[in-house]
Amino acid sequence: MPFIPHTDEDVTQMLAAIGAPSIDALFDEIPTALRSGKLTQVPEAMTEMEISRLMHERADMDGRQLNFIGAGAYEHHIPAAVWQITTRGEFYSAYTPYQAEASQGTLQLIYEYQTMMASLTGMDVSNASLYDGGSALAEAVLMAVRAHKGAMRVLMPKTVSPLYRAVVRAMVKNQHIELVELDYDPASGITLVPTTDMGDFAALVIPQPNFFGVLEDVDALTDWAHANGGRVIALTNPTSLALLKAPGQWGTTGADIAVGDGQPLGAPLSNGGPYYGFMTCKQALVRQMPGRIVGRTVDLEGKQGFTLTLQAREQHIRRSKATSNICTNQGLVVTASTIYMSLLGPEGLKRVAAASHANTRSLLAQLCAIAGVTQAFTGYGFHEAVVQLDRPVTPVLAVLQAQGILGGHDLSADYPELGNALLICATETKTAADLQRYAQQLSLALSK
Amino acid sequence: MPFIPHTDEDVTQMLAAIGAPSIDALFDEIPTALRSGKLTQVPEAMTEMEISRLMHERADMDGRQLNFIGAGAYEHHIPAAVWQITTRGEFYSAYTPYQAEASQGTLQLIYEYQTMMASLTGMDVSNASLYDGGSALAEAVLMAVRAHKGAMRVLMPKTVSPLYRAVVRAMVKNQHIELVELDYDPASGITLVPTTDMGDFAALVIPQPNFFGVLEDVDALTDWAHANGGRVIALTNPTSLALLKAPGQWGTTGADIAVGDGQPLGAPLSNGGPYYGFMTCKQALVRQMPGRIVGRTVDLEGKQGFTLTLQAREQHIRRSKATSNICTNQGLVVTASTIYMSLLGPEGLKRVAAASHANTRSLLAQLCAIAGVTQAFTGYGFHEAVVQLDRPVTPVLAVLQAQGILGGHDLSADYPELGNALLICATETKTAADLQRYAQQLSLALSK
Amino acid sequence: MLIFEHSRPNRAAHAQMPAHAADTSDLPAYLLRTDVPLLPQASEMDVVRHYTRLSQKNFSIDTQFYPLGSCTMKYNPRACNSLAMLPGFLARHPFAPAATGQGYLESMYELQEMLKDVTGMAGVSLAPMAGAQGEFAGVAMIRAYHDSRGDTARREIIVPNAAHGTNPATAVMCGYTVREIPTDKEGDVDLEALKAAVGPHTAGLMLTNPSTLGVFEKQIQDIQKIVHDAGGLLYYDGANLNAILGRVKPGDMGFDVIHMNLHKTFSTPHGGGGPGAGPVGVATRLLPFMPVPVVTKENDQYRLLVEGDIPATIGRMSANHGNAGVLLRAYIYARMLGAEGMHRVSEFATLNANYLLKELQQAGFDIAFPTRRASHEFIITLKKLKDETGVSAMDFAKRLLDYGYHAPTTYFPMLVPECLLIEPTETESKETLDGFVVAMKTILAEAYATPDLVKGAPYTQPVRRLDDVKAARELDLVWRQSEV
Amino acid sequence: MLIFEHSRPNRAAHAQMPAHAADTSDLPAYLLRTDVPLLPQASEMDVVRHYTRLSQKNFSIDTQFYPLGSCTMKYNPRACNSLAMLPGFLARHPFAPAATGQGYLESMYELQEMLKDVTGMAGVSLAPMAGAQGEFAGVAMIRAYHDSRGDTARREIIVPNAAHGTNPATAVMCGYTVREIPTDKEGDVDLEALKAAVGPHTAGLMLTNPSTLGVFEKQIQDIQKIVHDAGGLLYYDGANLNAILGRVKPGDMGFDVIHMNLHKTFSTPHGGGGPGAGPVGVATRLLPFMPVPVVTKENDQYRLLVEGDIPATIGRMSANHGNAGVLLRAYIYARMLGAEGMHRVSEFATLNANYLLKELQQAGFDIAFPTRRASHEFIITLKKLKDETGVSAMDFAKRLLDYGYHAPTTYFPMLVPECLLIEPTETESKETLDGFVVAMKTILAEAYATPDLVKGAPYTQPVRRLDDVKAARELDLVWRQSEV
Repeated sequence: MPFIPHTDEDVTQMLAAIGAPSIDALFDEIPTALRSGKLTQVPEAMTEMEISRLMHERADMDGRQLNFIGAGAYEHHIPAAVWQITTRGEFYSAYTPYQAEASQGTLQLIYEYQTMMASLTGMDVSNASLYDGGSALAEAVLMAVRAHKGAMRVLMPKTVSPLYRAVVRAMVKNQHIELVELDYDPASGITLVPTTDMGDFAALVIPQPNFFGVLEDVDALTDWAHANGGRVIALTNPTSLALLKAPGQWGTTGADIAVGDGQPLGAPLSNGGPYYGFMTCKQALVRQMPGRIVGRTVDLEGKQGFTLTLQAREQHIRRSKATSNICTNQGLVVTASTIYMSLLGPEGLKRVAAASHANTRSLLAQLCAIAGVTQAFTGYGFHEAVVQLDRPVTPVLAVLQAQGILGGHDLSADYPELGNALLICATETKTAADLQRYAQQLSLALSK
Repeated sequence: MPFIPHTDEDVTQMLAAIGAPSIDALFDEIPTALRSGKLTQVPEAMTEMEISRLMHERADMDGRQLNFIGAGAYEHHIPAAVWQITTRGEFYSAYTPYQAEASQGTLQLIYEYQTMMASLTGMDVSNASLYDGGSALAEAVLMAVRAHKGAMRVLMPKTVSPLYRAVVRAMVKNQHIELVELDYDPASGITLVPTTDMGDFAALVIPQPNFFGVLEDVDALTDWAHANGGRVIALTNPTSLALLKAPGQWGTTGADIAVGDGQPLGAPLSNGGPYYGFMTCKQALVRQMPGRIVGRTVDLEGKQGFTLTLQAREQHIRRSKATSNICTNQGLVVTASTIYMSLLGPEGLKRVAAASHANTRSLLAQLCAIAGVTQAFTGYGFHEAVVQLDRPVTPVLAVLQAQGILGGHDLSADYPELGNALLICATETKTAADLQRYAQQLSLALSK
Repeated sequence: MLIFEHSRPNRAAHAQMPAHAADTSDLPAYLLRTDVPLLPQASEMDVVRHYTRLSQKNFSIDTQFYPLGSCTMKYNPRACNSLAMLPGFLARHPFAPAATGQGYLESMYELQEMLKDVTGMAGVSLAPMAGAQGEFAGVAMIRAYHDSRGDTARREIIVPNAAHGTNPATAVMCGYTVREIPTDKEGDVDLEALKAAVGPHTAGLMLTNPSTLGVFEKQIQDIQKIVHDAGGLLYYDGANLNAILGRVKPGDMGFDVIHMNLHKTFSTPHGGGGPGAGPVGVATRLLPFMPVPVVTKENDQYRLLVEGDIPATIGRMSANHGNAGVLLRAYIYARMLGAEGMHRVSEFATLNANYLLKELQQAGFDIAFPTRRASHEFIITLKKLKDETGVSAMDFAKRLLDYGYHAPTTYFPMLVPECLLIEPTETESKETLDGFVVAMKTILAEAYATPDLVKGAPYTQPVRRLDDVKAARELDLVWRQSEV
Repeated sequence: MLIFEHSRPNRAAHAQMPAHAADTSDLPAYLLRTDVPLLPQASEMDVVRHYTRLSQKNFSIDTQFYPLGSCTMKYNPRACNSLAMLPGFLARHPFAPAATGQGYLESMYELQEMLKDVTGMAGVSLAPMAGAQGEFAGVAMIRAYHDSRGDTARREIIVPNAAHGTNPATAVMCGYTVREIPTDKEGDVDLEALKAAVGPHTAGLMLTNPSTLGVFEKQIQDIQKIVHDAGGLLYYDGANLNAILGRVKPGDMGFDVIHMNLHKTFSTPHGGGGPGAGPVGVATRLLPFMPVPVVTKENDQYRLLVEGDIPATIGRMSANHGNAGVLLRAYIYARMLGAEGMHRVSEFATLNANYLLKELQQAGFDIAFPTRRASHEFIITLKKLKDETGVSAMDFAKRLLDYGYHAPTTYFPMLVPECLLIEPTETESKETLDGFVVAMKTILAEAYATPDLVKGAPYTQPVRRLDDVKAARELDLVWRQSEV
């Protein structure tokens, strides 16, 4: 009986205390007809040794290739300390910190996290995290509409990740919110400031960098949105914020809400999760914010302590009138991320951003020197870029894959107007030799 | 400056406080001629990211082959909890528990370890561990000679691991202790009870199982040694003790000292270390025992607590009159081992021993069914066995290795009298398919 | 001390950053940051020390017993963690080709199959990242189903008043109005009220069974018939699945859709508040609407089904495959349990709950539903104690912390006054339960003898009772540099 | 509570054992065990919980500052742990062919090369498993050297009276007699006494430099000449290598053999008392006697040199390659430091020590050698305090625990009365040192104001001061079943 401590003697004593003849009898309120038979699709138990061998074999199948895919999830070095501390039992197996006095570790950590995220995004306050970047964007859209109390339309540039847009659609469509797509400039790859009347809208989403890795003109877009009565939702890569202007400083008065995926800050790629969504905002919007929030307060003796606060917004208190149905945050990944940011510090994170940027620039230059490869956009970039090939992308990626290289993310399905477009990314984890290897292999693949 | 927290401002302030013009000045008592220049064989610093990639590459080179080597180090399943808890900072980065009040975690754990090891070996007391099995045997030899106060000879069967015998030789030779080899019976593989007068001796070493995996007649050997005025040093595999008679029960009065390598109890193979040596003994010999020992006592308020005790035996108190020069034990591996034994329990350890035994028997049967393979010894075995091939062992092992199989330990150099002898081992980690694969590949290798 | 107080300008963990600052001069000034973000500037050791010490200020399963109703705080096997974090799994990019992730995808496929079996449903999607997202996906599928049939008048979801707050909140997020129905004295749904509530406006009913009151809904077959006859669908809130694992299948009870909290029943870690995972299972008629991605097996290869593969899908809950690492942990746990082990989970969770109920009743505590069997949890009410001594359920809960036990769930479900919802789970031993009973008795005696002692608790934690009102009134959500 | 008190007959962690009991009926009864060994019978969770909680009762580098002289308790980088425990390294059997361990062996070869460089020696063997074994190997090589020359009258090892206890104990284990020589007032070796001690009976001198008194032996060149002229060899005890890393090489000082404590200077974890690693470096004339195995590189392949390769070897210290996993950690640390980083280790260790010395002197503490620079450590003596208040160095040390600091080394070296040997290491920040000074001052004031308070310390630890005398007199070394 894995994970069950009971001895036969325990069971006998406990049943005697209950006054039940058998464990089966404890289920006597369940209608007989409903009791199920054996499970047929669940195999026999494996010991830890057996499952261990199986999982090692399976993990070994998922070999590490040289990865140049970004597109929303980024391969960065994660200091060994991060997950060694994060998986300590006291963090790993702790409950949600509702009992504040017995959860000061988690609570103080989240308060520190909130401070870091608010500062990184240049905003006033932060929540304790949401599920991931896509759902955080959806929550931001709902929040902006709630706060606007009028417009049900949100402007959504096509330079926002297609998958994020899909998540937002799925989450807001039943609430009659309309997502209005904004086109991008085919030359520069940036979202142009609308020159026609867009009507009432609750918010404009501004991705920075955008899905093409191109840097939007955030100041102009922010000021335009504010001038036209909409709020600004910044969608950003947190690593980039060590280098790029913080959303709170965009335009004249800054963005109103900032969201994004926290994955680059200490979460491994891990097949796509668990990551976490961050959300920060201006002070004025704090009571509209979904998700848990930690506040600092004092105890009976006046000593500093931390506790969940503003719970009146949340579903377990407010039920059908809550700001969101959200319940869990991504506490453990936030723990990792807070330790990651503490180890990197402002200079470390800036160097990671700069090295990723420089590597991508170098790779881009090498690739564009190959016949049949051209750069798609003229706009400034961060650590991703789109290249166009002289032939379909899929077979080229297959050739690279056979050489152990994941050559990037194929854009042709989501952006057919770009032709044979490939989104590439090279973070600080790539060496000069790695970049060269990619360029050589691509050159070979295209010379055939 | 990896791992150094000082800012330039810190340095300035600290030098000002010291009244020194520079850090260099702090070394002004060192004769100028002695100050060394640059280190030339130490490469430039690597970041954690860089060394991480290098070590992953190197670890991947050391691929896991299907391993049938035992010969003193055994591949067992180690529960995930073992090293996750062991490497918690509070165990991993703690100092030797000299400050008992601030080290109750380590001290209680060692007390629990001592209890388990004493019980497993059937002895009265245990120390907190020694370096490894070989050096523990050497310390036991020195201890027996110290306790005997007369004889300087110790009887050492050839069925003791040749490498252990080498360690003992290296460690005792400068103290004029003579190691007298005892032969084994070529048919059964066991050490025969001497029938001639062996003269005075301080102790007889009895390996159980012996290096051939064969079970010695421990009762007869023990009684003979005692009858002839020598003490008995049991050298045992701790896993086997869940199944086999404990040294404390050997013969009429039991062995006097039990030692061995604790590796099978939770330490990974890991290129040979760190492992640990265990040592237990009869109460009467406790003050002759080398190494640290933890005792239970009470604090000022009568509350139970744990502390290092009998330190008067040790080098830091007794200096040149100490029982040994030994200083460290293998605390962290003992931590792992104590958790391992707690998770396995008596039934778990017995099943591990039984499964290893049964697997080895099954493998042996399958191998001996191959033309050109014969079993070397008729004696009872535990989880290793010697087979003899019809041709030199080395090239056969090379063929197996090319198939991803480590076929065993070649005995021909250490035991030329056994011909083309190979020591094989199959622990509980091997499946029926693994055993079959080995047999098939060996059959193929020998059919060429 | 906050991490920021360990910070000094220009201090850094140098091994953790690229050795040189790369050139970024190609970027124009107007896009660049000019201030230094408030991240700590600390040495590696200071960071390690700070967070190691901070961790010690937490209660956790690895250190304490959590008799926390509705939360199923059971042992999280350590192997699930280390195996889910093997380098091959961690390194794979979610957009890498399926061919490079067969180990992961095969595990997920098998997890789907196992979850289908234990829930009795026709399909499972692992996409939702937590229970609330699973609920959202479930209700969105109910809506998509009705909409696809043109049955668009169904705009109301029925929820019992004992339900988790996520139920009504989710219904609203899916554009539904919520109708609450009462619970009878036995803790079951008030059937007459349900009959009166259903109609052509009814989209569905959301139900937890065993309910949040810790009892199995005996009339489940009637409820199912009433809702289905009215054209509504039945949603199963999987919060209490641990109580019936391997014994009753929600599909057999007639539910059309279910979410499961893998961080409860399948023992993935709570992690101080997440990440969870909230897969949904559906009956045949909802298969076309499942959230993507879903793992499929074709010619012995595994791949993700996406939008094009399931055209009527309600869409996606995340850009990727949900909380993949959490799903892996659940898979590993499920394989270690095996079929027999799953049966035993509900058996021993129920045994522990009923034993603890009986022992606490013996000890003088008032059981909220004394005539019922406990499922894997049960409720005691301290109303009498509060009236007689002024000691509230909250005071009682805080005092338990001093005895080394996490508090039970307090003030939920809301319809039982001064309640403690207690769930021991199957992984706790009889001795632990007995120890807890002793602490409960001791506090009960304290409450009568020295009520102020209990009201002032806790005394042994890093802080005394915290001022929540101040926290909400004088919002202090971020630390400021000026505090140094 | 002891783990045995969680134990119940037939309870077990079932996931951790083979599912079935295999057949062992081929073994005869007289070889079999009949009783059940006293191993815990507990659930996996109870074991995890017990040892997690136990760990919290420890001080450690990851949670506290250890100003522990001679022990070099510095930060143990977490990367060293995780990288040394990569599956490929852990799974390799020590007797597996060299071809299957090139990653490990290459790392070890490079570690040897780096250690040769920092010590200035001609060869390094990584075989010894701890400092004391390194000492043993070193002295055994001295003996083998003399013996090989037929110079067998040299049967005496000279050791300064400030030396670590392992020095004389080791000399005895190698069959030598020990002659102690005194230390002068400045903390240096008494040269006249040394001159008088050496002669044709002198096998060698064992010296720690910087010495255990925390000062650099200024006359090292004279000492070297005296011993060598007398035909003896010089042994360097590497305990304090951290103080001179990258700045002075023992080989340049004329030492013939040295051991290094990798768990000090190279930051491998102390692990609550081990494992350590104690490689030895040797001058050219001792190369033929190095302990096996030694890693060599031939045609770009690495392998271990064993007995046949080094015929005059003193032999082997272990059946395998020493504490391999510890050596890997040291290698990783060395690579992260790099040449520049190694220089900085001694610089900042020395800076921290001299700063702390000065601050404590300012605070009114008596420095044992006030005219000398501190190396990476220094001594204060509380003799005056003891005389005036009765508060001993031990009391003072115990009181520091209450303030969250591990005690410095007490009563060593033995020749300074009521001494505290303090070593801050390079990884501690100025703020930590300043905090420590505040605590030291506070306790000093307490000692005069309320000496009994200090004598009764500690008060905040899991236990109060323990009765060591009872522990030694009424030996209680194992728990007995009868206690239940």
